[in-house]
Amino acid sequence: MRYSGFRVIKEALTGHKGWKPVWRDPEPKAHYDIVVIGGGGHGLATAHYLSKVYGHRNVAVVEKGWIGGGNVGRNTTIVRSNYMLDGNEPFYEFSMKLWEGLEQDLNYNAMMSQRGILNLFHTDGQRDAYTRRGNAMILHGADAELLDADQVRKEHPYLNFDDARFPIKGGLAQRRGGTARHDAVAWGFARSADSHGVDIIQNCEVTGLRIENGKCLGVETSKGFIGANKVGCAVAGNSGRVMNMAGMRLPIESHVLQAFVSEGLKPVLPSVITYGAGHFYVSQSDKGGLVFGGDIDGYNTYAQRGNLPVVEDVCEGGVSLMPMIGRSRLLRMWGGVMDMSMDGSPIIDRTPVEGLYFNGGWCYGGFKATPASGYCFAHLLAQDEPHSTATAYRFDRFRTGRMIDEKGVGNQPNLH
Amino acid sequence: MHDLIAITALGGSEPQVDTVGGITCREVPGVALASVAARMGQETKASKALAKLIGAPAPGIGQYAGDTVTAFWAGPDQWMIEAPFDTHEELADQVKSALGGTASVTEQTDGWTRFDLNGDQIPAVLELLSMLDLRNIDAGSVARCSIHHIGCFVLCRSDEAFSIYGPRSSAGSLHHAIVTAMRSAL
Amino acid sequence: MTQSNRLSGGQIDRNTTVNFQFDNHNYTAHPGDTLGSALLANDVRLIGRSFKYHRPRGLLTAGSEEPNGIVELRSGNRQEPNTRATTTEMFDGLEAQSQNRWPSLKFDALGVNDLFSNFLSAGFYYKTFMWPAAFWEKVYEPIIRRAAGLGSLSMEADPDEYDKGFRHCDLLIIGAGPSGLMAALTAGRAGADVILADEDFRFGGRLNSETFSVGDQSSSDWAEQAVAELSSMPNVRLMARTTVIGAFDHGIYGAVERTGDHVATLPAGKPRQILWRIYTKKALLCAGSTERPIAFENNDRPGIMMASALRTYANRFAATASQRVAIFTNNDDGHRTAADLHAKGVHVCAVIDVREDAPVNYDYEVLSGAQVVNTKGRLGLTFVEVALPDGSTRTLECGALGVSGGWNPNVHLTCHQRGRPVWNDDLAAFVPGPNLPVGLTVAGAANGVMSTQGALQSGAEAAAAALELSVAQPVLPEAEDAPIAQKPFWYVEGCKRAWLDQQNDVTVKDVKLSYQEGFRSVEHLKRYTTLGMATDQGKTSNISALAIMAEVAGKSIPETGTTIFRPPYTPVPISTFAGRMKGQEFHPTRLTPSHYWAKERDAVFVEVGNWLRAQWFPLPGETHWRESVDREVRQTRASVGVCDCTTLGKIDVQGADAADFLNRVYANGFAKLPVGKTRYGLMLREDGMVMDDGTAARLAEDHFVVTTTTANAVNVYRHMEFVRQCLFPDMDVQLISTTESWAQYAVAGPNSRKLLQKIVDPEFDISNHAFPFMGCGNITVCGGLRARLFRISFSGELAFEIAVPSRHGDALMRRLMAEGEEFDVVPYGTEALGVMRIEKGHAAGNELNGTTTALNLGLGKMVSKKKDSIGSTLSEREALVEPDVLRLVGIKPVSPEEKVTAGGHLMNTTGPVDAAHDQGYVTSAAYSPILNSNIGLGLLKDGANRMGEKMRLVSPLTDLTVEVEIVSAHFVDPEGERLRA
Amino acid sequence: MIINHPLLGPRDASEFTYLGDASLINRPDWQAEDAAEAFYEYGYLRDNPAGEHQELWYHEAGDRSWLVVTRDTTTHEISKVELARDVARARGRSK
Repeated sequence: MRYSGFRVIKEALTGHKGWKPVWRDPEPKAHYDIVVIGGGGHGLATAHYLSKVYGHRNVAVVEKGWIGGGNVGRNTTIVRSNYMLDGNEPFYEFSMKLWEGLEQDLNYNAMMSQRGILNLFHTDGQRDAYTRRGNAMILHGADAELLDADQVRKEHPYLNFDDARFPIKGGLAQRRGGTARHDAVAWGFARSADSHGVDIIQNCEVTGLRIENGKCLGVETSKGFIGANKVGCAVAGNSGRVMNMAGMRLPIESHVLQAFVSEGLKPVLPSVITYGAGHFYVSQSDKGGLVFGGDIDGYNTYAQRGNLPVVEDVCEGGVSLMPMIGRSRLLRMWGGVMDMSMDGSPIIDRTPVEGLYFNGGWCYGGFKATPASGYCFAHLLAQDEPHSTATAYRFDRFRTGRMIDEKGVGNQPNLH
Repeated sequence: MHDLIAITALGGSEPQVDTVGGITCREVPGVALASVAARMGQETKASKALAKLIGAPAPGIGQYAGDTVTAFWAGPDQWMIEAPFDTHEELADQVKSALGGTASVTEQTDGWTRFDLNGDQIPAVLELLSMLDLRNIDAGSVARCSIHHIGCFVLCRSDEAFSIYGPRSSAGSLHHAIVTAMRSAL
Repeated sequence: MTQSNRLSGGQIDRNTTVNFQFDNHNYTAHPGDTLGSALLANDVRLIGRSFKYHRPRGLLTAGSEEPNGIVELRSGNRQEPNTRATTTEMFDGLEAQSQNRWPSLKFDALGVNDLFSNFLSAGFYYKTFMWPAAFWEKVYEPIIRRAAGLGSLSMEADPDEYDKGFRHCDLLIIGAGPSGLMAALTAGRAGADVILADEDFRFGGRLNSETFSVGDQSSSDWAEQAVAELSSMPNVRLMARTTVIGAFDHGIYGAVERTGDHVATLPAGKPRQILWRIYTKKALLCAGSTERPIAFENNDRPGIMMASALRTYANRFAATASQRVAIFTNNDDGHRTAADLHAKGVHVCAVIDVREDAPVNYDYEVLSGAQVVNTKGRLGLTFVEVALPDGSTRTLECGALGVSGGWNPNVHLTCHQRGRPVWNDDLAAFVPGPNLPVGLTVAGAANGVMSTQGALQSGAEAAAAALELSVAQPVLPEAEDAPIAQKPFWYVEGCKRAWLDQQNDVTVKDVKLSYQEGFRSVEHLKRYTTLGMATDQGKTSNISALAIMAEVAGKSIPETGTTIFRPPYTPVPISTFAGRMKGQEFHPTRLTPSHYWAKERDAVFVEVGNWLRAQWFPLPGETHWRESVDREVRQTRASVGVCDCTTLGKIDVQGADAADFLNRVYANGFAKLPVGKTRYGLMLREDGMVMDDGTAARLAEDHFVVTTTTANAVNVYRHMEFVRQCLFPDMDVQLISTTESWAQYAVAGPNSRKLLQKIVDPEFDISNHAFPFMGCGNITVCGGLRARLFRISFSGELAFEIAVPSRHGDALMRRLMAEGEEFDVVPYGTEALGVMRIEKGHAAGNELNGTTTALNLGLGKMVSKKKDSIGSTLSEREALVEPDVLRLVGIKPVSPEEKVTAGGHLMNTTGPVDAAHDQGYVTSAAYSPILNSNIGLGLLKDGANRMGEKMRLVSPLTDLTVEVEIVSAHFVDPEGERLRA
Repeated sequence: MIINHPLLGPRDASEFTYLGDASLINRPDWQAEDAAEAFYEYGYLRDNPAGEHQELWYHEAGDRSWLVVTRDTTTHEISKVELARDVARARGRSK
């Protein structure tokens, strides 16, 4: 069923009787060409591109709960491609381009809103690092703009220019950055994959990987064994749990990132803003809520909840940067489990087990990567070689010393 | 005698005094400090020598002891020694000779600033500043804690007298936090 | 204005009258009122507009679960959007405005949305606005954004202060209704350390809203007496106006105390709110229950309220929404409201009870087996249409309709650690599940004990159990103990536009559509329809919607799912979480020993971590910072300059194994460093990247003083403690920071020795022979002040660092300036320091960026292969030692006046300019007044072998392309003759 | 969270700085045949269990002790807290 304004009007006039389920609810088949573990953004995007671009229709996505219920449904919805390093920037720029055409590709309005993102800096050292980053972005074909303090003030007069402990010296803007409606991204990919024949199987928890003679034959699930020629794992914070079923230890720790939303407000923030002197980033949703977050809690956890010190830390940053939000109220807080990698960058790679593929280590940057992650993982699953923009996302980079460490904090995941 | 005039941590030539309600907060520059950390394997000897120096058994976890020269617990087999500055400007040397080779001694006098709180509702102020369980703090106890992100020692001299040690460079911020809390609570 | 809907009695202070404004109209009220009760008393039912359809909205409830009655409170920079009128305590001079309407509350232009509601069904926006693609951002989204949102911010800084505090207790009791009060009495009498917190300004919970008795007193009198007894106990702390917002790990609860929201103006220094972190051994949730509605057609008009809210307004606040009310109920509790209103003289048109066997009361008419099927009234309820069991309908004229669909226990805090409530068939409601936060138990209505007597008993028992009290059960007062009869009745058959989430405009129809489109789990339902996402977080709507979804799906409610709640229990101002840490107090400020002196000299300061350092010292007449910095550099290199470098971390390392220890933490060797000497030290992370650099001075065989960079002082100390305690636990080594103890100044320049000789006491020989480059020692200055002297240089000049106890730092700086006059001494700041280190080719923060190895920085030879040190093994990985790895180089523009941009990238002189041809980047840049040229440091592929090569420095970001030459990073005195002079 | 410090008793976790898996105590022998591989695994691979996890916390705003905390990563329940130095010695580390 194609969605359009016309269709909405027609249904409205005929009692909305024609709307069909956005995806089917099939029972699993005994065997698929490819099984993707994880019905989150990345898993569903993988299914979409596998079916639409690479022509694989005999594909299943297995999800232990309801699709879109993991990190894709609990993030701060930011889309950007403002990376510095060669290993990252082409991939994220590829993702950005996919975002820009996503609604037409999916025939689903994911409300991609290129309202811009502004990373503020407060020291000369930060300015130099952002300059390097902005130049790298432009050299990779992305857009970037360096603003001085006056330009920032002109665009964002409500920021603290009066009694800031760490005065704003400028910012790096990416005008094409912005936000998207996170749930809709998951549903849009699911709807498209489903329409191309992919079976989306909810409430189907993977309990084991059947591996014989070094080859993965399929997945044991709460709905029985499902055979597969290839199995792709895209389970974000649960990467450690699932890959442990294959006996693998990963360069990944699971951590919780909290996020927050305020009560609805009339428009206040025109773009996404990140604070360079505290842990705070924020945007305003179309509904009017300020959607904001900061640092991870910092300890290994699989519990989807955090603690007060980080809530306070984030709000301290927020009120320091934009004191006018102080009287708005924090409405809801939640936590998502992040697969924090050892260099802050992801992995899309084969594993030592034949037929088993891995996509993870997204840290807290997985949302913006969703389309490209799906595309590149689909490419790897379909063609057994990395997509040209994801060649650096290999497991062995840590053994060989080819880390992709944007922040330069080394092998301590909670610092990325 | 040298002729370099000292200033207090708050930058004055005289210590600052603030009174709000029934509590006085007093900047105390007249204190000398030295740290003691027992050498490996010398822990017993060091604590005995320390006892001799302060005239009381070396204080245990979360405690302080002594009279003119006092010691408070700072970590496993580590203490901070405090004494009047006027008589003990060379405190580190004095402690070093008292402890001999049993401990590493480091001058700490100017690493810290001290504020003394005197009055009758100090817990109402401290509960806005630190997460210490004030029910467990009585005369003779000492605890390290964070006050507005500043690492401090809090010493309870009596129900109505507390000392707060904070890093000297942050004296202004610490003082602001204390006096603000006094205005809020009292 | 008269308070035409004011009733008799109530817990308000009629002796005092206060004035308030709503939408610029003046009204009167009494202390003890809320804004909500005062508006009702003044016959104001229309208070706001809904989110999507802009439907008229009035109060639904009398508590914090309120979805509809939200206003902009106060004005100017204290404007506070989305404030619940139902919990806003009245004060004289209160001002409130309705919100989300234009041009006025009564005539809201966007009310037109309601006419098109059929086109704006759940999720309609996902299906449209896609064509043309460019229109989303430019046309559709701005319209949606302006229409959406609720209240507005003033866009000015919040002027109020907020505090944070910490309390500890044996037992935290959350909620001071019957169970909470009884629990507190039980625990308090047993001597336990108790905190009793309630969000209301008056303790008692529903006891204040009821007319029945407890013991031989009215319920509210009993509550008052209990509070009086508790107040007399020193071991009990009563926290009114305090909402416990969340249950966090290990018995820590967050609570927000509203200390200043009920007064017109805060006294100076007093906080508006306090965020308490309460550390508990045990906690007891006595949060009561919330009445749930019944969905029926057009059930959202102002005047349609929860029946219990009508009762609260009548009994506690002596106010009614109308003089003519009807009640729609499926249970006995609805009849209580009718009886109480009737007793207060309000005309009860009828009680419409869905039960065939409804109790019949002779005081008013009861329509058994009847249902409300529609309502009328554009801006407020005027008529209710009732379907009678015989199929006929009847229209009742009334201004208020109380709705009661039963009660839901307030399980919210039991879910905060992801515990799931469980369905209780007897109650037809969710009750707390088995996975409660550790240490939390639940009593009273929150635990499904719905009678007053039961609540009192359950509170007493739960408190005794939590504290393991072996005391005899307290004698409980006699109270109402009506049996619970809750038969679910969620919605009236056939209704469509029957509101569930009244704020976000989610109707029964939307839930059905959600099911039809496959959004069938609770999580999908909420996300697709936005149900429960409004400021009330679905306190009155989630369960009903779930029940309807279950019915549509043909499943039981527990099969369909549960919904869990997240913190905070009610919304909290962001300022409250920030407390005092904002503005200048966001982080503590660290001042250097020479700060006050530098301020007198009009220094410009810069934030370096939490430190403030002098960046440069402008002289009168200097109009540009470069003039000052160039002068400071020139004068230092020509004669002598002084810079406060106290901020560098200093760590005292002592012990028999101190040298061995440093051998492990530094990549280069320290075992053989003689006493009285200093050595540059390079510290790696275990992954082989450079972590920090600094110096270590050996003051004795077993005593070193280590310096770190300012930025890494804390990290290095922590790392060294890790190495000491976790890796080499038997090493005899002790560490302590001495950063703050010593005021340390760099004295640099050819005349530095001469200057120092004027203050160093004569018995100390600091001549080149006696005190050579890298020498160190304890000395005295100015007639006996103990000091430390290090002959180290960051500038490349003959230089020393001198340290004295911090309290004398101010005086020492003044002395150096005075004594240096004859040498034209200059104080220099971090900017000149930076210029000189770039001239000298010293790597600093921009080069030690966490991704550089010793090899990258030209320090590869320092990594000793003969010993075990942190990071040495992993620094050898193949990609880190490839021949063309980045190497530190100097960069000089071919035309000296051309700018060098830090962050610019290096490209070959010919060929494309793109990422694929990137050769490296500029890390640091400065203007060198010595070379009269812009210069830079950079990291360049195979840089060591490219000296003299011409390259293009490109910075498309700043629109710059410059031809540069690759040179040695050591621009000044490459042989190091000066520093050895 | 609250960490029951073996010396100081219950202290708020916000006084501590977290490092990670307590396997970081088991630093490999730099002279071993397989030192490169061993250091790679030591530095980069983690068990990351959903359940009991031994981990290193540093009492930064307290007595500067490194602790080994045994904590369940699914519930945050802490079952054991030890001084890291004792654990390191028990694992055979010395000088």
